[in-house]
Amino acid sequence: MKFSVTVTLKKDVLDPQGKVVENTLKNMGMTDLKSIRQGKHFEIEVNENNITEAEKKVDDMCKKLLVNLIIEDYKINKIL
Amino acid sequence: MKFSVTVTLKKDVLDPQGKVVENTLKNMGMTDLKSIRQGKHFEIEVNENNITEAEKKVDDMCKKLLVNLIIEDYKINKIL
Amino acid sequence: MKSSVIVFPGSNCDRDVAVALEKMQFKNKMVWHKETRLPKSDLIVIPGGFSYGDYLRSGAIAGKSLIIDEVIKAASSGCLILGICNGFQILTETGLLKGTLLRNKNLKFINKDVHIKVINNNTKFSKKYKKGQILNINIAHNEGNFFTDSKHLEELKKENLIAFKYCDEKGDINENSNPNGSLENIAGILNSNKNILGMMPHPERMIDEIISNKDGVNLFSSLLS
Amino acid sequence: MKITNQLIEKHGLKFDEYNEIKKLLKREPNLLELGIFSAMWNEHCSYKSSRIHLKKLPTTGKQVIQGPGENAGVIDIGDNDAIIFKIESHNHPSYIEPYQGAATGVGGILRDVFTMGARPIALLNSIHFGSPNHKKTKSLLNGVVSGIGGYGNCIGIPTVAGETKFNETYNENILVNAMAVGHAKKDKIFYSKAKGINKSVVYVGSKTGRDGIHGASMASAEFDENSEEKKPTVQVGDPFTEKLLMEACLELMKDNSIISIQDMGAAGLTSSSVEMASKGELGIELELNRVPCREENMTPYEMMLSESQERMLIILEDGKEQDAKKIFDKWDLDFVVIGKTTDTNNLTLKYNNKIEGEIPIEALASKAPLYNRKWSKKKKSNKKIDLKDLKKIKIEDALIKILSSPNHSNKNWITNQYDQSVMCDTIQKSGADAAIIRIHNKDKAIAVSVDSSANYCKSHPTTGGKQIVCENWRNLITVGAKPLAITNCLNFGNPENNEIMGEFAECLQGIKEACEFLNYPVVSGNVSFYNGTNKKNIYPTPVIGGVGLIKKLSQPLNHHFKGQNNKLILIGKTFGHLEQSCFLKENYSIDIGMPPEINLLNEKNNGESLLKLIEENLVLSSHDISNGGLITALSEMALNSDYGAKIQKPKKLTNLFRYFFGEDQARYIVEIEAHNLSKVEKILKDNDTYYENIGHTQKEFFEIEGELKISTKSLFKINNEWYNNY
Ligand SMILES: Nc1ncnc2c1ncn2[C@@H]1O[C@H](COP(=O)(O)OP(=O)(O)O)[C@@H](O)[C@H]1O
Ligand SMILES: [Mg+2]
Repeated sequence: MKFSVTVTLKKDVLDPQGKVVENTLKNMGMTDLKSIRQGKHFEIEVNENNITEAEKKVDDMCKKLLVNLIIEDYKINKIL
Repeated sequence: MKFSVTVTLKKDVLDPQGKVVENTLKNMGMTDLKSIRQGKHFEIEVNENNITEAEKKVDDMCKKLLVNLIIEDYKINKIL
Repeated sequence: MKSSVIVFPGSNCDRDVAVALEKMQFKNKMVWHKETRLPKSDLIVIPGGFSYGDYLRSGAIAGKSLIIDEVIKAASSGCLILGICNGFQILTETGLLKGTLLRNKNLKFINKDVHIKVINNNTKFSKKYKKGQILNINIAHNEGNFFTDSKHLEELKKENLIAFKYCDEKGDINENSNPNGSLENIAGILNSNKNILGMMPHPERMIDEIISNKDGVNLFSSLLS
Repeated sequence: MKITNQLIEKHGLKFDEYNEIKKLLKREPNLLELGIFSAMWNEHCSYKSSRIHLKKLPTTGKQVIQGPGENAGVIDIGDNDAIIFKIESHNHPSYIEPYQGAATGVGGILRDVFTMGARPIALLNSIHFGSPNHKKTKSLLNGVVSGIGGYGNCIGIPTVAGETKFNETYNENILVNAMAVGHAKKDKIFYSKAKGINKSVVYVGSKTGRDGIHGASMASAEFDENSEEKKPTVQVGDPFTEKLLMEACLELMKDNSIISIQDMGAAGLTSSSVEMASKGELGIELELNRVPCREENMTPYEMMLSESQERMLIILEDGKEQDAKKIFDKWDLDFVVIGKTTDTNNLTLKYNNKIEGEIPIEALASKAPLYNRKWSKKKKSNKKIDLKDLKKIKIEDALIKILSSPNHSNKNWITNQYDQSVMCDTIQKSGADAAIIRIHNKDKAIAVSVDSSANYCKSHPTTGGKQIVCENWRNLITVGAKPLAITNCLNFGNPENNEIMGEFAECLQGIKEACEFLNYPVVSGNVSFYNGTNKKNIYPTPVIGGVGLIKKLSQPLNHHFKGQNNKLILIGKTFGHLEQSCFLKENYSIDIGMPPEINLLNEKNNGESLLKLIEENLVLSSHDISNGGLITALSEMALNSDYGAKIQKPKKLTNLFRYFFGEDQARYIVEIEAHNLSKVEKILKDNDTYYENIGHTQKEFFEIEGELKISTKSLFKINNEWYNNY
């Protein structure tokens, strides 16, 4: 079963990467850009056919390693 | 209008990050993990209400800065 | 004094720290990350480098290694712990220190000699320095931009847990003397017990006149006395 | 599969080369074999156009332990210490993907050095970009610099020196050359020559993927409109794995289990196995099913041609497999016996228990094509500049123009992105004439520098060739090192073009003459041809990387003024040669005429005299005079210091522009304490060395009597603006 995980910085955490990207894009003339934030994306495949079980496993991976819960939020989506 | 962009490494390109993460998760006992690949995620808001126009602008940003087309693929999704 | 330096596969300042410790007469042992027991030590150093390539978040994977559980145990029993650069990042990932280290503001790796000010000299790591003393010291990192929530920041200030701040050669602490965007120019912090110090600058690079200067020496000698 | 003409062309082989292959095999090759020939016979691996000329270079000397022919050159620095070093190009990949191209360039050259048993102790680079105004330059510069830093910083080897140049000739073909320097024990050096039959051939390191297939042939062809299509061949570097590989190899090297070891660089598994077998004059058999693969369903063809990074091939002594495997397990790396040495003198490739390919080793190595390509001699230009014909400018404005130009601006923007201090032995970092690295735990050091002068080489290749060797030699001398040996990276255009081949032959002639005269042999190097796009070739750009020895450590010598009222002495004669000078180029966009002449006798004598002064502890600071002439060199001494200088106008050469901006060679400026003047003069006179007293140091201002006066602070500012505003 395949999942995608999106990890984003929490709202109140400074995002230096997003900031620089935003400024660069604006300097390149893309003035319609309102805001941009950068995060991480994982594609995870697990050997587990029960969806609740599988999702629990992915959630576990996020909590234990992939996400720094102090500064980051995450979302899990099933990929078809 | 808001979009999310997912940037992933092309299929045959080495993903050192994914590799290390995969090994670590397995060492941590998550033996059901089959594979994991790491990519980038952007949340982009543009001042543009026409959807085709807006998407074109985001696509432009991807091509010009956000994505390294030589080693990466990308997908744009509208966020509601 | 007995010291241990933890070696992760991508550590690259492990030798440098060991050389500094031995020069200062520590009895030092190198400890491989897969070990499950620590030799008896008064001081544990987590050195700089790129522990596991730092591909996920710097320090994240090292924070899950076998030896780290031992380091956490030692810490709670009061052993002194010094995390330098990547070591600082690892300490925040394990929760031994609060806060986190984000990408440098300019998104570039920065290596240069900067100035830092000794904010708290009343610790086992810094008592040989004078309060407010200005040190010239090398930094080399991609993620040194310290960030934490306002509650923790308050705590740091109230309990005097900020060890060092970036400043200019005159000691002024301002945006221009902040190399990486760090919150309030913070370069190093302590835990509330003050037995753990995490810092981005590299004291081990400042012990030899012919290489640089000797501004790092007193950090090691503070620990000895 | 039938081998069609189209397939042959696609593999970059010429039809007569293909016929030669058939003759050597006595049959038609299959696709796998064709691929292997194409990998071994391309320019990058076979040196087919350059070998004849390379042979002329001096490669021996008392200091040389191993000259060209191994993964890197080895020199002796006494006390059982050896220095192992080499430079290599990664031009084409870096243009396509600057970050990964530059990063894997660094990774590749590091493997060449640690594969011989050395712990790398320094990285250098020479990078050339197109005009700053060209639309791609900025992102290429950014990508290359962060790629070099990204790899070196992560693996923990200091990047300590280099050069960065801009010139429109590189608009469509940048140059990225990386040099690595390592330290080994003289009695613990490892070579690639295989020995013994039935020995285990072991694959270690990363897994093999589909990356970089045909990389070597890409580096052996010009770019054209279709180059974009070749993009997927770009490799991604993994410095973390390289760090593991380096530590594991160095650990294995502590005992005596390695017979032969070779990194997998260009043409991967093919060239490494062929090289080992060819040097050992034996055969090698590989079981391709055993090759650790990253992707599913990889074919023998893909495995043999993949250029995945961070891999090595090792031939082990009998019975050492288990202990060796333990070491690689410890570092979480693959360790697989994939074959054995044989007495067949063939490269034998087995897959699914069938022989899929079998080629005589010599057909791939010693019988590879060798061309004596036609070349034409460059005519001497007799164009001369008459200053009277040019628009009048002020000395001060001309100087500012030079100091603020991209090529002369302070490079901190770049070097601050490199960890220069890790390993704690960097005595002198970037920004000096040469970097100085202490030998760990010892009281001695080496000095290193890389140099090139494409403009000089373009206008007169022989002179240019000599000049870069001399300039590199001078850079080591000014920091008090005795120059020992060089490595060279020869970046040229299309060798099938007579003129380009002429540039190559003549530059090499110049390098040879200078190296011979200075006893400065070539111990390793690399050739990169086909640098250009659509028939537009780059300027000939040989890059020289030199290593010198500082026997006894003292305070490092650099070119910053040290105090006031010290005497300034100019060593070497000033004729006022302005053709091909930076003065004309920056101020008038003129680049005509001959480069300054090289007088090897003066070169040697002046350099040796300066070394003597340094050895006698008479020198406070010293700097060689190169691009931009005397005035630029003096400004550089002042701008990082609280002290400036007061310079008298010359008595003999009365044209001030010629005197101050002329680029005559073999010159140095030295700062000495006033009371040592007579001692210094005596040594110079005893050595028949021409010198002039040109003035003295003073506080705060750089001044030429009656002509100009600028504060050192403003010089600093002028010199530091460009990168930060780019
Ligand atoms: N310009 C040169 N001058 C001297 N030796 C050279 C030169 N170019 C290549 N060589 C030598 O030829 C050998 C093969 O070079 P190369 O294929 O670049 O090495 P590798 O296989 O390690 O990448 C090396 O020993 C190298 O030092
Ligand atoms: Mg090699």
